[in-house]
Amino acid sequence: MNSLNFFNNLGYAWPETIITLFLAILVIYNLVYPQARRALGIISLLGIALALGFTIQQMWTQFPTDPSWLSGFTRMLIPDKIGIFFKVIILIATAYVVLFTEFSEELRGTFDRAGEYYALIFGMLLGMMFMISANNFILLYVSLELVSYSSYVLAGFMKTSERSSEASMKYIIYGGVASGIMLFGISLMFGMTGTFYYFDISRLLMMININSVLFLISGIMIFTGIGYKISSVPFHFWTPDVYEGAPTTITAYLSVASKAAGFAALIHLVRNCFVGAVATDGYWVMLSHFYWKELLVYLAILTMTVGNLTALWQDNLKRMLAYSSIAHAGYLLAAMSVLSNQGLIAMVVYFSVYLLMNLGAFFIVILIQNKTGSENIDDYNGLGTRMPFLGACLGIFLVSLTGLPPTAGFIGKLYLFLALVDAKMIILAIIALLNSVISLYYYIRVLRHMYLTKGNNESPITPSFGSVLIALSLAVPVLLFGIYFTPLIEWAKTVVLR
Amino acid sequence: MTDMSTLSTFLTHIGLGHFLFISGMLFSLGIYGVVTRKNAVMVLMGIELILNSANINFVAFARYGNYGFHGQLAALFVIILAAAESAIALAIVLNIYKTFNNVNVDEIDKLRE
Amino acid sequence: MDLYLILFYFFAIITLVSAFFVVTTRNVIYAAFNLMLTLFGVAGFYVLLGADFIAIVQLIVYVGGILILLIFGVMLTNKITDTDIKSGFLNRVPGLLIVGTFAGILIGTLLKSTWRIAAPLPPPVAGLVGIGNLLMTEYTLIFEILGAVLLIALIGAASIARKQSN
Amino acid sequence: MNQIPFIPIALIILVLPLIGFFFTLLFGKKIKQMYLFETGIITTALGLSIYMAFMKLMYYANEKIVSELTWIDLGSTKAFGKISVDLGMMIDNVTVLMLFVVCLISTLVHLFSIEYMKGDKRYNRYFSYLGIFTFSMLGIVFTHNMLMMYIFWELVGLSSYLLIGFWFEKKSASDASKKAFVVNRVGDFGMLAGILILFANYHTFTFDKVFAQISQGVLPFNSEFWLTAMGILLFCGAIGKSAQFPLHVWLPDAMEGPTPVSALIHAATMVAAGVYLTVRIFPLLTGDALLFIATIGAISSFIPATIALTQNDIKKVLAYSTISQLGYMVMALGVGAYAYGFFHLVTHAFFKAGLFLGSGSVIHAMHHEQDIRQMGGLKKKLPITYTTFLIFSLAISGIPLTSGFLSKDGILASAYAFGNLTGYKIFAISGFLVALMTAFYMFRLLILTFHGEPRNEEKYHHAHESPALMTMPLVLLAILSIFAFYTINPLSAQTGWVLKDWLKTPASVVPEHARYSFMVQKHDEKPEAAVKHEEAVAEKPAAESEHTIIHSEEYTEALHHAHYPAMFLSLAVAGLGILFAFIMYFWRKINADKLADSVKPLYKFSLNKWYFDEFYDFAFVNGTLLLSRFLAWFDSTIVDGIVNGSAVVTRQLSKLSGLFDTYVVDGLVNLSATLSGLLGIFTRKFQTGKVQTYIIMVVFSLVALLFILMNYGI
Amino acid sequence: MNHAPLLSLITFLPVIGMIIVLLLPKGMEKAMKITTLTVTFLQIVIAGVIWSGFNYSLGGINDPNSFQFIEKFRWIELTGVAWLNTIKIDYFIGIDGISAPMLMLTALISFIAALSSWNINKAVKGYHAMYLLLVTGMMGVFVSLDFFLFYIFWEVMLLPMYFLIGIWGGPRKEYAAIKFFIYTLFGSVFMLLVMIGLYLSCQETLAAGQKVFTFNILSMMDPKNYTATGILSPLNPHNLRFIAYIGLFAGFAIKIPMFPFHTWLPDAHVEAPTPISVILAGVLLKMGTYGILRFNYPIFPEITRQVIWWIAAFGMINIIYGALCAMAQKDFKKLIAYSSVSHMGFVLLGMASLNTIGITGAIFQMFNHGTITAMLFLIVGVIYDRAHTRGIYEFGGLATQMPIYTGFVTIAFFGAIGLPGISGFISESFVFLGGFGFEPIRLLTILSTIGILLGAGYMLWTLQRVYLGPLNEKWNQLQDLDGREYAMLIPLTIIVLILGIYPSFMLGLMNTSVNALVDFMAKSPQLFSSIGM
Repeated sequence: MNSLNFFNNLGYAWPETIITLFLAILVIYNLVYPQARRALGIISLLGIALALGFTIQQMWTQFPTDPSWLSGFTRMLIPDKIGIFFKVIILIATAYVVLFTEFSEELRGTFDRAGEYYALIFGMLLGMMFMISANNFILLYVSLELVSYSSYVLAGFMKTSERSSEASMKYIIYGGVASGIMLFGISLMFGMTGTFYYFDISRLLMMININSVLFLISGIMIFTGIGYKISSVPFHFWTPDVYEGAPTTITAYLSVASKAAGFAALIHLVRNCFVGAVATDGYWVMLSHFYWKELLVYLAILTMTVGNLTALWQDNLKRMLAYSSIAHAGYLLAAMSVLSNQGLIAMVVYFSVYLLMNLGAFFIVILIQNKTGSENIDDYNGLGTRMPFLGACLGIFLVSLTGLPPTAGFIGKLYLFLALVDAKMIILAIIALLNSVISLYYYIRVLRHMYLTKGNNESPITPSFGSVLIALSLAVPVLLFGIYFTPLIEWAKTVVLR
Repeated sequence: MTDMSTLSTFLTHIGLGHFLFISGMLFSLGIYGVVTRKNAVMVLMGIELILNSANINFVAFARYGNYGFHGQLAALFVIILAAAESAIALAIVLNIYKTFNNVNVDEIDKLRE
Repeated sequence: MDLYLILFYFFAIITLVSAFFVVTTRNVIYAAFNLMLTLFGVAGFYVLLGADFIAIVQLIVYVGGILILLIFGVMLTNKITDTDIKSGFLNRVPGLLIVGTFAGILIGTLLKSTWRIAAPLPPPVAGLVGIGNLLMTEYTLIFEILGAVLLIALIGAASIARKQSN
Repeated sequence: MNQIPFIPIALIILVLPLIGFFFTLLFGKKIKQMYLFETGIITTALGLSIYMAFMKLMYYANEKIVSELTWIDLGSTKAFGKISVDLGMMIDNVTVLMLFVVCLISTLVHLFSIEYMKGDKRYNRYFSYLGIFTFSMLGIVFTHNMLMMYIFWELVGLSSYLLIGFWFEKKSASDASKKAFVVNRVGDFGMLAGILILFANYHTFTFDKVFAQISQGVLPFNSEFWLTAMGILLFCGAIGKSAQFPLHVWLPDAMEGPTPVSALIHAATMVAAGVYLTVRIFPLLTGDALLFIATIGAISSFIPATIALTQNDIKKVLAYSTISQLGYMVMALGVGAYAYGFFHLVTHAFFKAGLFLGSGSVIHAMHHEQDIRQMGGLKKKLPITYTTFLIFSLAISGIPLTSGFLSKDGILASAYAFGNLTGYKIFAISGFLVALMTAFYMFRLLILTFHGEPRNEEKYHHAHESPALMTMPLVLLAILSIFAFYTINPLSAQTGWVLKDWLKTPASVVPEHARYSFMVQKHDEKPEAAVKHEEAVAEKPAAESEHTIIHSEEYTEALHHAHYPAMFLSLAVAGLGILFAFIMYFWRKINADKLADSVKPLYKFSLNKWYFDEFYDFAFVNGTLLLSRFLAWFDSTIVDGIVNGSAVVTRQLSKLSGLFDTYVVDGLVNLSATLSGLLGIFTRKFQTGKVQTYIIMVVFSLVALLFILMNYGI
Repeated sequence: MNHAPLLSLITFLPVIGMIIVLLLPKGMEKAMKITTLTVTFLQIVIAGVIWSGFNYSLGGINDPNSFQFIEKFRWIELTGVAWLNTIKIDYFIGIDGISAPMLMLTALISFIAALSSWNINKAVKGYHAMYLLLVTGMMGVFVSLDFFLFYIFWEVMLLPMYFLIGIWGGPRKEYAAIKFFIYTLFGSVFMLLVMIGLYLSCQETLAAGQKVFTFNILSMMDPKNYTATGILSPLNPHNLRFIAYIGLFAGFAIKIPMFPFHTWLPDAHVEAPTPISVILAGVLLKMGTYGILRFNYPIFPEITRQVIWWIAAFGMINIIYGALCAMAQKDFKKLIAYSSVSHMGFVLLGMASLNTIGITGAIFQMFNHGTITAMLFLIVGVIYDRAHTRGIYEFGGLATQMPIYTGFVTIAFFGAIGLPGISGFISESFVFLGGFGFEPIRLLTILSTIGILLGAGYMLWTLQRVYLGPLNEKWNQLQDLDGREYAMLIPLTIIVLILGIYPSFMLGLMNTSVNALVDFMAKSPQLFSSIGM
């Protein structure tokens, strides 16, 4: 391999390269100017913007359709558009989280470590980028660990806070075991196939018969790692605790970005390892070595139901949003379980929407937390009248999370159900629908506390201009896509078409 | 007699199965350790056992399946990752000790339903 | 071949017994030392499997690095005056039940399965060159990422462990 | 054809009271004299109606003037054809007679009320109510179809509601008005069912069109049973409105309204509407239906008569007497004496209105004292009232030279003849018994009120004859209770113009074998009337030619034979009744109280009105209320509960954990909520906060998932 | 489209109003109220223009050419690929004789309720914004001819309603609001599923000959448009049309509300502020029955045939059950709420008759219930405003104190009883006539007529307890109606009376469509059921 080839191959990983570069820049800059916190944010945004640019540029790059033709390290990457989509999602989420950090009061105590904060975010970002495009189990594992390590630290970033420290400890123990199980699964997979590459495994699966029980065990163990990232029941246990304890910005980040990376990894794993071909009607012809459909259907039902039911009982808004994010993972799994391009479209649409509404909800939670110092739902009493604009925004986000028109959340649900009904998975569709009814309880409960209950304090709260701008930038698309969703779907279509 | 002979054959002819047995045991012991130990550091030890068991697998599969050096490389990476993880984990445990004054995992359950 | 057999059982006993003590002993320091033995045993297996390089890395990184780290951890999280550093157990029964079931299934399946085993088992190859080649070509990316991982681990661990500046 | 614009005049007559109502209602508060406007309007209507009745009866006695317009056009569909709802007016002899009665009595009551109601705080409102009542009543009179009949039927119900409850501050009055409306609704319920059958089968409401179809053999649901049922159901309306057994209970209570109102609607017009309805639907009634009607009529005439014997409230006596007389009319129709039934309606309207107005005069004089035990000797104080009251009493008792004799005798004769023809003699027997009782209680009333010594000196002292505006209607009605207005022969109405020329029994349209046998016309005989008016008939469509024929020869014969026995018998019983009354109350040869004591159970039974109210209260009112309370409880507890998840479980749970309670209040309220709440509690349990537990569960899930997936085959 | 976009205007005018209200600074409460009033008044004007331009001879139902004031343009257009359906969603609105009366009703009731909102002084801005949004939702539901659009409008109403009850309601407002929300949402999720199922089963042919899946409900009424394999396609022998029918029906039934889904209604009514009760009873409940007529009937005619007895049976249960429950109430508003349950039963019964007269009666009853019950709620509002209690037994003899008010009460009450001369009579008797004319539900119709008896019972009893009898001295300072209340009650009274005397005003509007529907329902079940076999 000559160096020219290396740089040629780097073309597949420009965004990642840029992120690595900016990671280094951040670290160095912080060493040189330890006090310049604002600048770090700006540098981060710059880096993200650049990476985003390159990522979007990749949309128009022609990649070889069969990754096994690639040479060098690029063999480990799947340069497909679905991956690009998830990268875009992650980059946007990162940008927002960087912005949110500016508004977070609770992170104020850690501003002396802002350099580390941004560096860790970039590390996580880098990990997720590779996790998304991983075409190799080792890469998957390594990048997953990179994401995990960064997020362990970020979750415990407010180290003087008990909650944050505890979250971080639980996270690392849980994550360590989950990734350990995954690693063991990978090792079994390696033992059966002799390779780490998805496409090699796929090719092998088409030819040879593999002991199924072992294959099942291996598959489930590998899924454990991914399931833990996307917080699918029964691998979700860390989610509420960590979400509650972690700084809210990081919670938002985990709930969107790391979930996106997990789902992208899942999609790539399934699509590149276990799909024989795509039928003309969009359904995937599965290589019958692993019961993906059954597994995903069961887990989808479990995930959304457990998420929603438990969310009913939460008084802490962050914790409630944690369960809500579990429930949404359930919907996404349901879309995944269709195992078709339609399902993929539904996932893409849903995730685009989920990005907006979930980030939005967390942003408002952050802003409210700044004022009241609490995420407890009782402290939301009467906030709707005290801060009408932000209250309305939170209302929009929550309604969207419920999936009611005319918000984008409805479009996400619509496409999900379109895929499910098209696949004649009516029972799952009904369960999902009932779940969305249940979810109304706890989403509306927030609004109830904000608007229907009288608070002790009546003094109005005026949000800063910046926060209004950010909230608007999330709320307006949520409404807009709810009414006119052509661009959303067009994008999803481009993304899913290989 | 066949049972005895298969068993003795098994015992005397070291093959992949032996290593897999060791790794399976290590894995299970690791998880058992994680699950049962109070002390956070000992929980981490359990995790190390899990990682080691996987590593044995990698190397053993590569050797018996003649898969080249991929297995060894994987083991190498895992060792490196384990080192990094331990560093972070210990930092976190130290922090826990600072805030909670103990490192008993079961007592750190403020975040719960 | 006999030596191989003896060595295997030697390492196997060391590994499993010490691993057993790691998870059962009350004393944290004992556990740490038993872990060392386990890791040592595992390194022995690597040698038996012809992976010398990995065995050495195991010894250097694990025994020399991680274990020391863990012992530091033990020391730093216990009051120095405590002579016997003990730690209790929990979840023993459910842990035993579930992990036992799981182990049974796992090991049973592992042993029962037919694996792809190269028909004439080729002799072990000294690995350093091969590993190095692969590392620099196919696995460059992972190599690079590992760099980032280490950087992140460094930053992260430092960020958490260092003293609050103000 | 008609030189006289009957329809426009009828429309004007119909609308006038409505105008009166609106204006009086709207401006009554501001302009004190609105009652005069209203009275003027009614008087105008009376004038017009007299003109119309005269012209119709004199010159067009055998014509039927019909005018209709499409009210609602529902277009047509392939499956059901064209559907439209017509409104229309029909003017025949019955119409104009009824019109005259209604307008006259309404006018008289207006006049009477001017004095009687003087000083009431809602004086003008009262008159406006009279206006809407008159309007509704006229609507019934003019209608040519069942729907309009029902519409005005309900409006009459409304106006009676308003009038009975006019003094709504009195609880008894508002109770009575509600009772009247609701009990009437019970009857209407049957009537509505009848209408439904009618419309479902004939797709029209118009009487003539329905009759035409029935006479062509179109039966409801192709069954005579349903024809009978339809007739009976339609008649249910009459049971309600005419206060027939078993729905008669509202009428005595309705006496809570002002007395002129009782005279107007509860004696002469509204209650007669039921009879009028029966008259209108007479052609479609089968023999069985008629028998049913006759039975209802007989019972309704008998029971109230027994009750009236013992009542002490002057108006109550009259009320029961009214029911009894209405029962007579209904019975008359039931036994096929169409003409007599209607004739009795007319005569009864006059003398009963008179009686009520007379009692109003008494009550007015006695300062709203209604108990006859407090009266006595009023003859001297109220001479005009007394005289007219006496005439009315004679009339209702059926003493010759009065109108009452003519009609009542006719009915009794018909019943007698009916008994001879069919064997159902019970109607005649009951009729004569009632005649006996009627004479008795009327004279008991008369004697106790006007004769003897005053029993309440103070009230007696203040009593004085009513002003002219009140006595004038009495006199007028008394005059109208004289035979001369109906016939020249005081002993037989048959020869009178009313029966001979004006009231013709319409031919039944039901299949012949479903009629009373005596109503079947032998085919070889040409009906007398038909021959007589061949010219007029010839111009009409064939279906209508049968419309004015009388009974068969056989019946005419029987009636003829029954006439004299019945007459003598009725005279005898009336005389006997009067005699008894005089013996007991005038000469006091028999102590009424002692007699009552000797038959105490019977007396009590009668005094307490056969316990109908108690029974209904117990069985229906309370039953319904209980049911409704039960259902409300059911609704709030069970239905809600089932939907909300078992209420008990909810409550127990809320006790168990105060947490749950807050959530129940918080809005986890229905089944899904409770269930999901419970499940939520369950799923929460896993989130222990201990990371090692989580890991155990993860490992467990791994095993579980493995087994689940292994189920799909290895 | 060569006419002014009147329907869009009438639908989205309130949104404009809402924006104005939101932009108005705090403290200009009066201006907000005036904005709402103006907007709703303009809606009445537009409704009048629509009425004047309405062609009575066009039937609508399943024929796109005979709908009126159609506005149709592509809203969402997504070209598909082999495995991805081309999605074309139209902004397709139009009215026929079934929606036109509802449109008029909505315009009218919105205005009346806006008037009634005048004395709401808490968080005026939010109230009026929500109110106007609600009005848009209601209008939209009645004009949509595209299922997707319909669904969006349907759901858009939920949130404003939740807040309107929840913020401005009575003591248990939160409970009532969430109950309303959950019930309705529960119903509508099934509707969503059926919508998707229909979408994936039904194709329309574009001008270019291309076949695309469609949300167009008119296309769904033609069995020829269904694909062979769609789960809701009659061509598919294993279709789920029956289950889908039930699901869709349940969604609408909750809104009606049909027994046993009715329990949200009393709570919602009791807790809601007067104008919202008026809207709720006046318009919202109609959406359920309207939906059944617009969707269940023509899209699933063969199943409608199968279940028609059940619809009638539930209608009967509603009538009787509602009436009996009403009788037991001690809360005035709850009584009227239950009377609504009873009256909506008439609509169900009438619809089940499948003949002109019955369906006419049903639609007319929808309109009449809207006006009469609105009056009733306003009436309760009047005394509640004054006395701050609604306990029936706490009043008595108000007629002495407030005679004019009692006059209106009498009209409204007798209207509710179905007294001739008031519009309710026509519709109720048409329902009975229609129901009785249809053999399978004849007995049910007869049983239902008990309802008029019970209706008279509880209404008159209430009239007596509250208004008649001796005056309860506690209330001897109550004032009679003021100008605003006149302005609310008089128009309704006039409409109720005019329609009682000359119903053809309204019946003419709907007649052609009703006949078209009846004809459609007569012939299409065979088409739908025979095609698959």
